[in-house]
Amino acid sequence: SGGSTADASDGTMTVTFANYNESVPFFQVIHTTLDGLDPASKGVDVTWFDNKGDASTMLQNVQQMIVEQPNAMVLYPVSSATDGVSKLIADSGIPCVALNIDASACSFLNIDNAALGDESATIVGEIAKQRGWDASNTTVLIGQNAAAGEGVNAAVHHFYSTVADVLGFEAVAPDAISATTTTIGTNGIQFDGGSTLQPSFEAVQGLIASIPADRNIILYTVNNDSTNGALRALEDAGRGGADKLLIAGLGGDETGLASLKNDPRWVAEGDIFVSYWGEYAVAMAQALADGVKPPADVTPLPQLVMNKEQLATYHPDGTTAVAKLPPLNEDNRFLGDTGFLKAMGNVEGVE
Amino acid sequence: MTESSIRPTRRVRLPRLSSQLLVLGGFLVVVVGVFASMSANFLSTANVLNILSISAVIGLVSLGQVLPLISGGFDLSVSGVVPLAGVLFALLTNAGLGLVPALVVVLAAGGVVGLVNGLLITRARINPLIATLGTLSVVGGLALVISNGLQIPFTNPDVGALTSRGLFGVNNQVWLFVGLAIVVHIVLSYTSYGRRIYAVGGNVEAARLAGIRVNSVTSSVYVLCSMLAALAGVVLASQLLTGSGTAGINTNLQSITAVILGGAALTGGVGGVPGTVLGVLILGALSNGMALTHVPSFYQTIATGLVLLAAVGLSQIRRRLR
Amino acid sequence: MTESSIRPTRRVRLPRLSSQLLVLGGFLVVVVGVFASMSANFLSTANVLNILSISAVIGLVSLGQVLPLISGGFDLSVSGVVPLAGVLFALLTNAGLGLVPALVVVLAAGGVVGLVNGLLITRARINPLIATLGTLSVVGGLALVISNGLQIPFTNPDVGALTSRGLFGVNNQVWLFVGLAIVVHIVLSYTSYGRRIYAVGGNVEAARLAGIRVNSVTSSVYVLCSMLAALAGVVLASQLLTGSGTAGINTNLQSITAVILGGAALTGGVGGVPGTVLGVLILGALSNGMALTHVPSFYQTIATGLVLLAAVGLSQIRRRLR
Amino acid sequence: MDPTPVLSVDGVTKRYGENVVLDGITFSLAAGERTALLGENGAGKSTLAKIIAGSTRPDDGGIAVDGRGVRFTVPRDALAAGVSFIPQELVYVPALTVAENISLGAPPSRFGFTSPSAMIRAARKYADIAGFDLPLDTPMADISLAQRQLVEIAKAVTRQARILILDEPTAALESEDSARLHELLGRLSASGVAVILISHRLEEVFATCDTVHVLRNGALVRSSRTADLTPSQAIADMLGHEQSSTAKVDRCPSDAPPRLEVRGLRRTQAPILDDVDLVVREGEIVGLYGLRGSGADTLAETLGGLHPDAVGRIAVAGATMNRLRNPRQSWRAGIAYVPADRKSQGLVLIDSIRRNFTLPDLRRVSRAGWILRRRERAVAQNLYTRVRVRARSIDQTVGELSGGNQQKVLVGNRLLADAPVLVLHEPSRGVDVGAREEIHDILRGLADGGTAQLVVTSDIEEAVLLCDRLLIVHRGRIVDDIAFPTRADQARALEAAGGIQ
Ligand SMILES: Nc1ncnc2c1ncn2[C@@H]1O[C@H](COP(=O)(O)OP(=O)(O)OP(=O)(O)O)[C@@H](O)[C@H]1O
Ligand SMILES: Nc1ncnc2c1ncn2[C@@H]1O[C@H](COP(=O)(O)OP(=O)(O)OP(=O)(O)O)[C@@H](O)[C@H]1O
Ligand SMILES: [Mg+2]
Ligand SMILES: [Mg+2]
Repeated sequence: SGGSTADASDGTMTVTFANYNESVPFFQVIHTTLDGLDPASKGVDVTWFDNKGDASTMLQNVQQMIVEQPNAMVLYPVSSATDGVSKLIADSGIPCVALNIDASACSFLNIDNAALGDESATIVGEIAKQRGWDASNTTVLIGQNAAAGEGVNAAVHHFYSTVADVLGFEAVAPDAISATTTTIGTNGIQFDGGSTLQPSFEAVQGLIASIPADRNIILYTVNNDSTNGALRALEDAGRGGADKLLIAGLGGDETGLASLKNDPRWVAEGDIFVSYWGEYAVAMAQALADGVKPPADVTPLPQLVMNKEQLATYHPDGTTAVAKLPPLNEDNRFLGDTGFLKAMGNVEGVE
Repeated sequence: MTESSIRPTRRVRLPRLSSQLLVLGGFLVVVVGVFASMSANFLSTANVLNILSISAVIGLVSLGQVLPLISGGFDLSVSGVVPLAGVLFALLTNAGLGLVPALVVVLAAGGVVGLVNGLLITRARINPLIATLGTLSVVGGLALVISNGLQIPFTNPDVGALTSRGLFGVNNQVWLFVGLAIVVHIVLSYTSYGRRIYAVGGNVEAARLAGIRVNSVTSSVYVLCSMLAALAGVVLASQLLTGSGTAGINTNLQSITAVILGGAALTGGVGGVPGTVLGVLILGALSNGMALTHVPSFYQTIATGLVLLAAVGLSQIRRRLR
Repeated sequence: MTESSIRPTRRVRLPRLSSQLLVLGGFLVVVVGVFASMSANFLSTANVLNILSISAVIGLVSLGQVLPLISGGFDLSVSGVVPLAGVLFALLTNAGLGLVPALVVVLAAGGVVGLVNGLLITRARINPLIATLGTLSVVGGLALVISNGLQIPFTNPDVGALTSRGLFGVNNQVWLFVGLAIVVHIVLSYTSYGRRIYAVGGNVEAARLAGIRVNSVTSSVYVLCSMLAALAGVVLASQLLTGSGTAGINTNLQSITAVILGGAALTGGVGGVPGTVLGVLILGALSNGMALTHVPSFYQTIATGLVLLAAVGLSQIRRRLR
Repeated sequence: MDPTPVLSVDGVTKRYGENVVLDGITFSLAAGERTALLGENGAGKSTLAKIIAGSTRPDDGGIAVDGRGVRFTVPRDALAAGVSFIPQELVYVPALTVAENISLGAPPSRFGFTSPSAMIRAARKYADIAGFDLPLDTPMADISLAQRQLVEIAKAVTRQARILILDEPTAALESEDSARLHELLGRLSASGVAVILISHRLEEVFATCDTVHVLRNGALVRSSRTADLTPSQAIADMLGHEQSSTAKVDRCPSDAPPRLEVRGLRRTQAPILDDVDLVVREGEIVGLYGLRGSGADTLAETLGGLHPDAVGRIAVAGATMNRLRNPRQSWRAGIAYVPADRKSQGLVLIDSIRRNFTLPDLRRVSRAGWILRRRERAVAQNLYTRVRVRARSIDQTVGELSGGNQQKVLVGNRLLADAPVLVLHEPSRGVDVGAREEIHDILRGLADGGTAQLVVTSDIEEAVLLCDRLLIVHRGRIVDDIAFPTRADQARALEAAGGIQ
């Protein structure tokens, strides 16, 4: 599934793209979806690198991307250990997009994790409140990826803070929850699922006995792999009853959308259209190569926390493929001016 | 103990084995005691079943791993076989193959990996570390390639039954583990094949001169080890209801740790199932207990290291005092 | 007892060493040749410098790792020491400590970890696998705890200079690696201390009877190994301009692979710097070349495994043909 | 006598569990004195030597060097005090060269730096002093057992010790090397080095030692000047009773059919085999004697399946092969082979006596792959008494046994299968006179039952006493064939082995 060889001489544009870790599905879909959209036919040759979740591999990839002298590059950095690679990129003068995690030499393209957490918490919180869940009978289980840093974990920390507010728990500020926090007041437990299926399964299976059997549970994690692992453990322990469990997903991937559609417990999905991140990143790379300067510090990616009703609007066939991606806003409108996004023709309001 | 006075010669060997097992058993009791005093839930039926059902996967891998370790090698490639088996099982059953035929194919695939390991080690004379590290890369990569790096949820609704509660409310995989532990123990302790494995590990040259087919014995332990890892992969996938190319990638060091904790040595010739089972349980109780008492993950890592050192250190001291 | 009785036997030893180095060197040439024919960029100055500057980190760790391996053990804890050193270095320099004092403190901290390893292995008689796996857990957990799981960017602008281009446009860390490779080689081959390490690894009982302070020698190699890992951690952090609790967590298996590829054995007593350097370069060229020629990531994993097996397999065949 | 002895041992006691291995041993040694430690297998000789050398610690009692009390905790301490020790089970570094092994621990160095050539030079110097011709640049793993023994002797010489302890150095040496060693010991003692020699070869003890100490069951039962003692008295002290006559049993010339027939066996790699023809008949014991490097060892190893590159015609009990590819093939063909090096080739030291006994023939004690515990114990117990191993029980770990008892376990486990052909490589290496006699009796008994035996030994006396026929090997050829050898034939055998026709 490698990209074709970059060659700028025939008028096509070359972009090198270093992904976070291709053996993890969350990141893998960025690659496969963009491949499926056939960027080469839209005048952009994308060459893929895999950071393998390892900072030294990222360093090596950045060095090599520079050797290839593309028109622009996209970097999905590993953690925020990016100062070193930023220096290399800045020295090379090649325009660069940093995806999801910032790198100082690059323009930042990102979702707003905090907002995702807040919005998801509002939806789930309201449903829980209607059911009569409150501080006396509810435990909120949030799953972080401790080693990934605050950028990623902001979603779950904000989620807890907001849901506590809605359900009248003891108030907790998002930044009062850190990587080493486990027990949050009397109503919250944070576990470390490492963003992946099996470790989440094991972490939750380990702690499940510490949640009294009659408690209602609200589950939210940094991504749906983690949520699914946790859910499997809850079900294994007989704690998966529809009247006792509410879930908000994060990712908008196939399982998340399917669950939102079919699973009564799964009441919200933070759709970040992650499959299409590659498309936006390449569009932004093209804009940068054309000399455009992004208007905001962070160029927003589309995001939308859906409830069950909204699902059909955006994903009519229940797959990650969208009818139309949400419209652009003032901070990312410049992406719509690129030939690439126009050629794609799948963003509302961009022709 | 009256037995031993009747047959005095028996005395010599048994206490030597059991002294280490005693220390380990004592250690397990202490670990359990500490967590039980910290959390009333720790010894609840539900939680004990959790510990057992989680330990079954790593236990199955360890039952395999004990064989190469006794024979004087070890197998790092189980970390590739476990996810490969899970992915393969998901793909095959999703393609409509029945559970049993799919299981047979997956076990056979595991056997092939083991055979390759065995041939690399006995024929190409590549040392077990490099040989199994190499096949780990290949097999782990294969698992990702055939799953295209994605999670594969099972479409066959019967898969979950494989690891559901069975007899006495205990999960099926726990019974599977118990059964296989007994089988492997019997093979190691009461058959000539088991004897040969110990002899090969104890002194490979002496075993060769004693007319033992050293290469066959060595190859066979890797085949069995990989097949048990494949079985563990199927169990894990059916627990997760998903075939995942990254599920189980730490099982190699975990299983080697459990087996060595249980009294095996990297130099070969010693070790066994009872110790291994204790090792698996200690690690399982520890990780469960820390999760249950909400120890932050970074501290869990530190504590696991310290407990490991303490457990092995103690059994060493006990051994030297003899 | 004339010259002639010594001369012919001389033939036996030299070719044995160099035959393996030749195979490895040949293998490196083949790897380089293949990639050079696939991509014109591969042999460009910039890319060669890239290979070298990336290899320097794993090279430094491997220079440490070769010592415990020759002495008959190995050190898994380097994967904890590398990130710990990076985090510590970042915290210390950010707190205003000068680069050199900070480096000294970090190296000392590395030395302490090594000493703990050494004592666990020699005094508590815990086998190196478990001992260093235990300290890996503890030290790796510590790195995450003191950084609170966060990345720590350097505030001191001079840090980057540590790994910038130096003499002949080659990065400083490459020179550091070359210099230390020479030093370690001399120590191993031309000092009594070096010969003692081989003796301990070759047969610890013989070494003890020959009056060698076996425990001191063993402890010392772990201290040196950890110090070199700490140095590698500082280099990596200064390349990344960030102290990260997860940077370098694969360095243990990578370095053991490089050293064993270079002719060492897990049983101890053999191995050396020239082979290790070749091993590091083969792995570095391979990973760079595959990324450069856009081999998809999963296939890279598979190919790495195959190449590893081929390289070791070939040098085994060569050895057996002798 | 010198007023302050260079070594005095005072009440040394050692226990393993309930087993008292050494019980209040007291004796002393003057500078330049050569003393022998005698005793049955398991009497405690090696343990005493290890205690003096600092590699084992006594439970009680003390040691003084030059009248000053010392407490050795590691061999290093003993070396520093001038005690040099060659253990019974050779410990060396197989991957290092002979030269490196000779200077192990103390390589010639200046400011901590050394070099391969400096090590070669130093090693050559000490090999010259000892009078040995050694392949200095060959890895230890590639030389013969006898040569390794010589290397260990050279290594001990480098220490320039004042007390030299040798634990059965001659067990694997042929007479020429033994003679060189004794000449060396003579020179050293003349220069004031005190020597403790442990040996089961009484002639050499009586020929070279000044004093004798006899251990029995861990107790010192006799200390006397050699001149005041006869060999049979010494044996009586060792055994605690008179030894029955060791006279050779007369046997008739055999015209039985051949059980083992070797024709035109050749090996081109050194040590070569040059067209070897050999027949061993049913019930016949044939000895094979040759100097180091002659090919006698190689011939035995070939029959054990260790040299697949040796090609010819090998017929065992009817079946004919042109080579033996591996030990298993030779075992299946009906050859039971007792290897020379019990430690590296013969025994699983971490396993029990019982397991070692039954390892080569597990089928005998199992049914359908299932070990029959009771039968195994019975079989092992039977062998245990037959070869008279001295141990706590058949469940004791072999590594804990004395050297001679380990050797009995090794010989015993090859007897189990009742193979038609028995090839024994140094069968009585390190066993005491009594046990050697017993092993010989067992072998003669087997011969009476029809087993064909080929015995390769470096002990010419054993060769002459035991064998019905003695073949002499020189440069890969059989150069002499002596039927019914007697002591009178020893000279002829030695000459032939040396290449003198
Ligand atoms: N594997 C080997 N590689 C190189 N040289 C070897 C090897 N094995 C033996 N030799 C050499 O062959 C010579 C003789 O070997 P060996 O002792 O086996 O012969 P032998 O005739 O059986 O002698 P003896 O009966 O006196 O022990 C020695 O010089 C030894 O160095
Ligand atoms: N590590 C040990 N553990 C238990 N028993 C031991 C150990 N080492 C030696 N022994 C016992 O001590 C006794 C004396 O052994 P030692 O090796 O000193 O005998 P030896 O006189 O040297 O005999 P040989 O002539 O056979 O070499 C034996 O019974 C032996 O089994
Ligand atoms: Mg002895
Ligand atoms: Mg010989």
